[in-house]
Amino acid sequence: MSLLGLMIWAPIAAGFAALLLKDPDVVRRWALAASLFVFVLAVVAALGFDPAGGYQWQYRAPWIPAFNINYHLGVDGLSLPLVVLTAFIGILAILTGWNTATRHIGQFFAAFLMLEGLLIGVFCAMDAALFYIFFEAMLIPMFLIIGVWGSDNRVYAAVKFFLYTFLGSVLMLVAFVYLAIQSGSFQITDWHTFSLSSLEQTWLFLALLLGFAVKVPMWPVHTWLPDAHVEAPAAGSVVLAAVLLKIGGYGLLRFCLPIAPDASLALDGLVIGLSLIAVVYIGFTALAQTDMKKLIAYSSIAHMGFVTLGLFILYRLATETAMLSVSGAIMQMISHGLVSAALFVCVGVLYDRRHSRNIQDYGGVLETMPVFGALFVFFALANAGLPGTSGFVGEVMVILATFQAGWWLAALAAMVVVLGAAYSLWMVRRVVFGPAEHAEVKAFQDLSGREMLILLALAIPVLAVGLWPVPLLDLIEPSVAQLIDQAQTFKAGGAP
Amino acid sequence: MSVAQEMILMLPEIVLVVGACFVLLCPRFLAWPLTMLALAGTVGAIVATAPEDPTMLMTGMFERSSEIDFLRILVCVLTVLILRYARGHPVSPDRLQSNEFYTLAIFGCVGMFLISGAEHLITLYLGLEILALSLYPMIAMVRDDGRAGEVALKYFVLGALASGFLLYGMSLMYAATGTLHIGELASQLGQLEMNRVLLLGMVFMLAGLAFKLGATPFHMWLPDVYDGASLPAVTYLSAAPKIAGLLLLLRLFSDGLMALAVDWTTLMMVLAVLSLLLGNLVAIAQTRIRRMLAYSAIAHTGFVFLALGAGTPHGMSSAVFYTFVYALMAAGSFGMLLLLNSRVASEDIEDFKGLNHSHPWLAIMVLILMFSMAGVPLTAGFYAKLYVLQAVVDAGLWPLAVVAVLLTVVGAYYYLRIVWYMYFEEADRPAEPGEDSAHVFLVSANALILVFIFAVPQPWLEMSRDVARVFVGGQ
Amino acid sequence: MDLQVLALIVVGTVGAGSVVAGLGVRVLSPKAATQLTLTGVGIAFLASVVLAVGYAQNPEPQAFTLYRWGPGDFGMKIGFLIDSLSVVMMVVVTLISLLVHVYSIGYMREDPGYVRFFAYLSLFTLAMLLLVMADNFLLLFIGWEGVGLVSYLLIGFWYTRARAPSAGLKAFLVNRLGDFGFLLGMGALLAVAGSLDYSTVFAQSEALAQQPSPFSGLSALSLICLLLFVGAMGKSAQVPLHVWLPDSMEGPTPISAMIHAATMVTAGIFMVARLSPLFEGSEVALNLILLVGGVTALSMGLLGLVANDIKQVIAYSTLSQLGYMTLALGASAYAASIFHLFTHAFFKALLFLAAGSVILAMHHGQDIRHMGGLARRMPITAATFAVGSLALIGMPGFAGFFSKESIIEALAHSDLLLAKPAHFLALAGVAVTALYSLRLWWYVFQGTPRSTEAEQARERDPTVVLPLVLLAMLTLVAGFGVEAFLYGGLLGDALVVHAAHDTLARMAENWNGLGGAILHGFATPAVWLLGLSLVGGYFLYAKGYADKLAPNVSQLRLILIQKYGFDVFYENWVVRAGRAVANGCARIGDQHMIDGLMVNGTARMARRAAATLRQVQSGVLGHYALAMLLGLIAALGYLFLRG
Amino acid sequence: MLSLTHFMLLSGALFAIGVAGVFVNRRHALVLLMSLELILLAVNTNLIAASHYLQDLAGQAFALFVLTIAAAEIAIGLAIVVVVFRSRETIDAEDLSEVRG
Repeated sequence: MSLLGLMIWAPIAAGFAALLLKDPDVVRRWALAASLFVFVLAVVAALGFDPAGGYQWQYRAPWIPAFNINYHLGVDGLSLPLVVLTAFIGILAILTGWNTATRHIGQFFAAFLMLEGLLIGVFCAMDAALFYIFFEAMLIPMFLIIGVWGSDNRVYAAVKFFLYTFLGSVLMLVAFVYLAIQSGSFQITDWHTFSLSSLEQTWLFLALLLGFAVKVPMWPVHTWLPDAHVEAPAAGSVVLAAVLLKIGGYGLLRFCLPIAPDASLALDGLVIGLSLIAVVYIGFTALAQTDMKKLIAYSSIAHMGFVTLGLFILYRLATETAMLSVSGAIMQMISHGLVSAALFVCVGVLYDRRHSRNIQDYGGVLETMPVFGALFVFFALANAGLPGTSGFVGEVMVILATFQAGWWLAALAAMVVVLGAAYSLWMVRRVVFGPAEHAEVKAFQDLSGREMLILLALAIPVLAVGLWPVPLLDLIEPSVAQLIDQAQTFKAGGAP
Repeated sequence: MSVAQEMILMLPEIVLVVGACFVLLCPRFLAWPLTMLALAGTVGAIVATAPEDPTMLMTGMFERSSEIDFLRILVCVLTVLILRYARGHPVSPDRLQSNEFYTLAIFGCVGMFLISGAEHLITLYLGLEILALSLYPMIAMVRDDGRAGEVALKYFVLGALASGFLLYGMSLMYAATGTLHIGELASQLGQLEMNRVLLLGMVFMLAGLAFKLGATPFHMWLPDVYDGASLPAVTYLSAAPKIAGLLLLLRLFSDGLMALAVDWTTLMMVLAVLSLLLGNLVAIAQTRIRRMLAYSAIAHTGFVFLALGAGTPHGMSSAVFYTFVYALMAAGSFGMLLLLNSRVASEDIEDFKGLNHSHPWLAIMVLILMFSMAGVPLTAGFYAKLYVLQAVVDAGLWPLAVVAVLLTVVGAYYYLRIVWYMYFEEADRPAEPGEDSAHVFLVSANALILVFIFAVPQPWLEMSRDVARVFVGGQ
Repeated sequence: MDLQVLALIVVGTVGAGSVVAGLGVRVLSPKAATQLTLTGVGIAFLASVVLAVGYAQNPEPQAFTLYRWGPGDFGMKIGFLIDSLSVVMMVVVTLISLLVHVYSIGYMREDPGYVRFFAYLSLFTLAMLLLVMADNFLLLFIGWEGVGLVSYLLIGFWYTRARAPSAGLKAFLVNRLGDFGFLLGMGALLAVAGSLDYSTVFAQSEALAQQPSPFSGLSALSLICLLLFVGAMGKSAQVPLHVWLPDSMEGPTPISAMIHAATMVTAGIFMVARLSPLFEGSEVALNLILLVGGVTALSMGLLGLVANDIKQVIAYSTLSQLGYMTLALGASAYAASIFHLFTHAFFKALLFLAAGSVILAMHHGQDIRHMGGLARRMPITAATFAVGSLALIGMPGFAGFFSKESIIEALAHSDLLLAKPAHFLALAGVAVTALYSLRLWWYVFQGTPRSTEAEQARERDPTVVLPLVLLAMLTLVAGFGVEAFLYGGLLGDALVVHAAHDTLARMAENWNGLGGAILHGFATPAVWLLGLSLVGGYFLYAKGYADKLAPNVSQLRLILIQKYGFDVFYENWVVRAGRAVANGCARIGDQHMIDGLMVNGTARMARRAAATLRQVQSGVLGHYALAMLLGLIAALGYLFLRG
Repeated sequence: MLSLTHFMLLSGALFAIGVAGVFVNRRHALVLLMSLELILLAVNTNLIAASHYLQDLAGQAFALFVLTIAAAEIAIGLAIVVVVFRSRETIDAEDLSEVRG
């Protein structure tokens, strides 16, 4: 049983066990213990990882010879950080959801543990069918989390979430099947080198792009995210924001770029256009929100726009700057995971006290909750890309690299500096600062030990990555270099 | 092949028929054990007399091959399962004090056995009619408000019309090729060049068989029968006959008319798309669980025809695997419905509301069944869909695959609706499923086997490939 | 001691102070916090003085890297550069910060957020030091944003007030507008020069001047300089981006003194000086700087004439003086600009702190119309305020005279396209400065007290008064550094000036010592203008003619009171238009178009199709048979037609 | 002389009439059953004619099977009609449309 296999199936088994436990306290501790165990495994995997070593911790066993699918797990520089992030967020999600569930507490924690296992599975799968199986299987726990423990309009949000992602992924399945038939195997590494005509690549690229664009989410297919976030319980929002969105980004860099380089080159303008729309248009939309979670959801879409921008700008840059932009995209994924998760925890803290997500219902929270106020301002600033926090790292690398591709591209992208600050700090201004008029706000007590632990656990990496991103960059650099030259070895003479 | 040896190879059918007669005559309290004995005996006979390689019996009328035995055993197992599910139901044979239901069920199995081994048009027709004639009365089994009668009449008239089409097609084939033996038919067609009578015959046969599986536009009977007939009858109708229908199609088209493949594949694809479209779309508008499952059956038939429409051996084996998985899913779903219905007649989808709060275990089982129907991973339904997609894409029809896959997304909504009612909604009045622990155990096993097949799919895939190999090229 | 270690000490002690105070904000007692941060900044000041002395002995610039921050060799690193400019700035920043720390002890004594205030103070000093000592654009940007952050936190320090957080947010957002340009400038640099490290970029400045930029007519270097100057305008509150400074007076007075007068706002000036090798290569940029500087100097000074809040008047005076520094930059007299920054830091901090002591005495009243006759009641504050004002208006012999006169002269010598109009604006500015200074002095300290608070106004504890005296002495002394700064090449190594633009060199010829400069001063139009406007001011304000004249210049006054309509413009156009676009995107774009039409639309369509198809299932046997037959006929038709 | 095609045309006509009988007349269930019989009759003529011209007895054997099964079918058909009549008082296919949708 390989380390990665253990990291996938241990939480899932723990989830099933949680179903059987009756006493709520035992269930909670059990879930926490399971997620801590997985995190320890993730750290072991990270420590034993040699950045230049390509795919490591590999475990391969034939599973379905009839379809030539094999159970092949492995992590490289691009997927390892995301796996560690998932394990880390797993613990925090369980802590955030400590007393969210009033009924079926066993099912609540079981759903989260299984979700965590499946998410790690998505990042570790080196076999496309296995990737797809985990990619769709994680819809089930997330669907139940949003649906059962969400707030009033949860059903619409849960169904919309499921069907939206299902539509995207189903087209992706046809693309995978086509590739498997042509190349004779489901191995992702084989597909990277498998030669395809440019027409084939265009169709495959569009199918894969739609599948992952729904997940990122990219502009026209993003409307499920605000609903899903608004209705999901705080813990659900944390996992949704921190990890589920990264699968879209990860999918783009693992499938679209290496498998269909010519099509990626031909259609990079489309993706760049969509990402810039996401940054600017969604940035404005975020300004107009009155619901805190919706505002953060829209800001997530805008920040994820940077990931897709960073990835697909590489064809218009010199290789050195392309390294900068793609590393920036990955750093943005990791930092956005931490920052938006923290923001959702903060909103969850406020929601626990006043059961409202509406900005008007708050004001002057700093008076009664100074520690929370400080942390909330810190994370809002990180969301606005303040240097010294991880939010700044990814954005600045992508913006600086984008300039080489076109000054007006960089100008649009750089608008996030203004818009990001505007909507984040405007929310903070109305929620945290100012006099506390509402009586309820006066009655708030400050952070409990648990909440404090979660927020600090998120604050430390945000600061650490912000102040010294080099260790993380060195971890992903070799894989980024490999990705860039894979994306530029054109298969059907698609040279620019 | 001496008569004695042929008798031994025909032992399963003999045991079945004898068993049926005994059940018919025996006193009521003996009906259930005797049926079980008969079916168990048949399974034993099948295993005991399995030949190494396929052998022709009855001067080429019947072929006994070990590959298809697995499906025959499956038919028996499904019949046992379904009859056991039906025991607790208020309209079940026990309560009605009639063992006709059991005899009809066994005769249905006889018909299916004949179909599975038919190598001659007469045996094929004979098996089909035995099955049909045992289904008509089962559906018309007396129910309070006469709905069953009305539905039975509709099913009877249309069924007769369909078998009329089939017969007429067979007669034209006979007139054109001069033979009724499927093997010879295939070789004759190899030499004959295309002529109108052949095409006419093929189309009529296809129409007749499309009716049996319920493919659009021949599906009209299916929703009414699923809705009108008694639940035990519908459960029987929904699972095993689908396998027989597929074997019929394979025997006739893949084994017999392979030479005309170009024509019937396009027709099957049209049937497939229509069925998928209609099945998935109209199911959304349903409020009664049975009609929803009826349209879902039509949608799944669409997928089977899609697989057959590929016209390749790969397509055939994916159709077999799909039908095998679908039979299990259908049996499980109706079994669950029977369980939920045993005390309170819950026909509406709303009755699933709040099931997670009252019975979490059953809710998980229904969840597995529904996600398997929708084709979501971690359940066998996903492999069935994947296998068919592979076959279709392999045959170069990937636009068709995209259409089919998009329609499944539309379809996923109404499966999701069941899960959402169970988990997200509060029940206005709590559902009280039956307390019969054996029934609960069987339904759970039925659902969990779908997950098991997902985990270890290889043996089942090899089984379906072997079954398909029997029908390739009319040997 | 090795200079690098000293630099690290300066940054380290201030950093440690701010981090410990920040984390321990709820734990530390005010006394402990004061000691901690004060010692931190004190050591930093001493270290920077020692560093300055050490550097003076062997003045060759050293750049060293603490650690690499970004990928590849783009020069993204936390690296420090020790040269004359950074040393001077380090001394100024740490000195001002130390004085403000001491002053704040008294000023903020009874404020509940005392410890938090001191944490922010040292955090600000840290950010300013990073900005000043950076050896690459990235660390400059990090310091830049850090300073913007702390000003946001400090302006909104009294967060329970309604207006303070809004002012803080406004400051942050306007700064961010500037940073937008700054970031694009950095992007352009990276794209064209390939690195963000000062030395590599400066080496390529000639090459960049030749390279075309996406805009026709502009060289790559000009584009970069323009973009970077936009950042400077945001930070140093030059005209279009100045709206946040007057509102930043919402923050506590020590903050107005330190951040919004002495250090933060000068960051923009420092940046242009630091990047002189780049700016020298682009005449376009220099002309623009002249224009912006001139307009700011005059327009903001005029606003000082109508402002009635003591801190607002001083704020506008700061804006006007910043305009002067920008003018100096435009005239390539970088040394003069830094020198004016140096002197301005002292006398403006002095004016603010004196105003603070007045406000304290007036129990936080800030309206000069309620003051009057405070000279007798608060002699020390009055005296120090006088010294500051005299320095501000450029009275010969005082610090302001040396720095401001040299700027005006540099403008005279510069032969850039816009040099002449800029020179005229500068002269007009001198007159306006004299007027509003006199007005302020007269309303606050002369005449009869116009309110009860003014009656019993008393100077209070020494910690408030001591820094005033200290600053006054420094103001008097500061002026004498003119020779070292301008002509002695104190900043020689850091500032690169092309021969064609070297106005200071031309001025150096007829420089004959301090005395000579003062005498020469009297011959210059500026000093004449100064005298005239003082006399005019005396009549206007002392004799009360201003109130008589007010009615018939009411139109002009209205424009000034409206602050040229900038606030109205920002409020209507920028904020409301932004919100309208936002609502448009949110309502029409998202809810209606995508969600309404595409997503729910398809769902509704599917449901309607399902309902219609359902009718086909009529239940009548004949229809079913008909359907079967039609299916059959269709199949037959297809096969036979296909033939 | 009558060739196989003549007989096939005859059976085709009979078949057409039978099918038309099913969906044109939607009122009387019994007429429906009769037209079903007509279809099977058409099939039988076809089989026997083909068997005669092909000199192959299989067709006739098939016809015999069809007859027997037709008999069984009609028996069940009539039984169902009786069941419907007993519960619905009418066997008019038109208003037997309660189960629909």
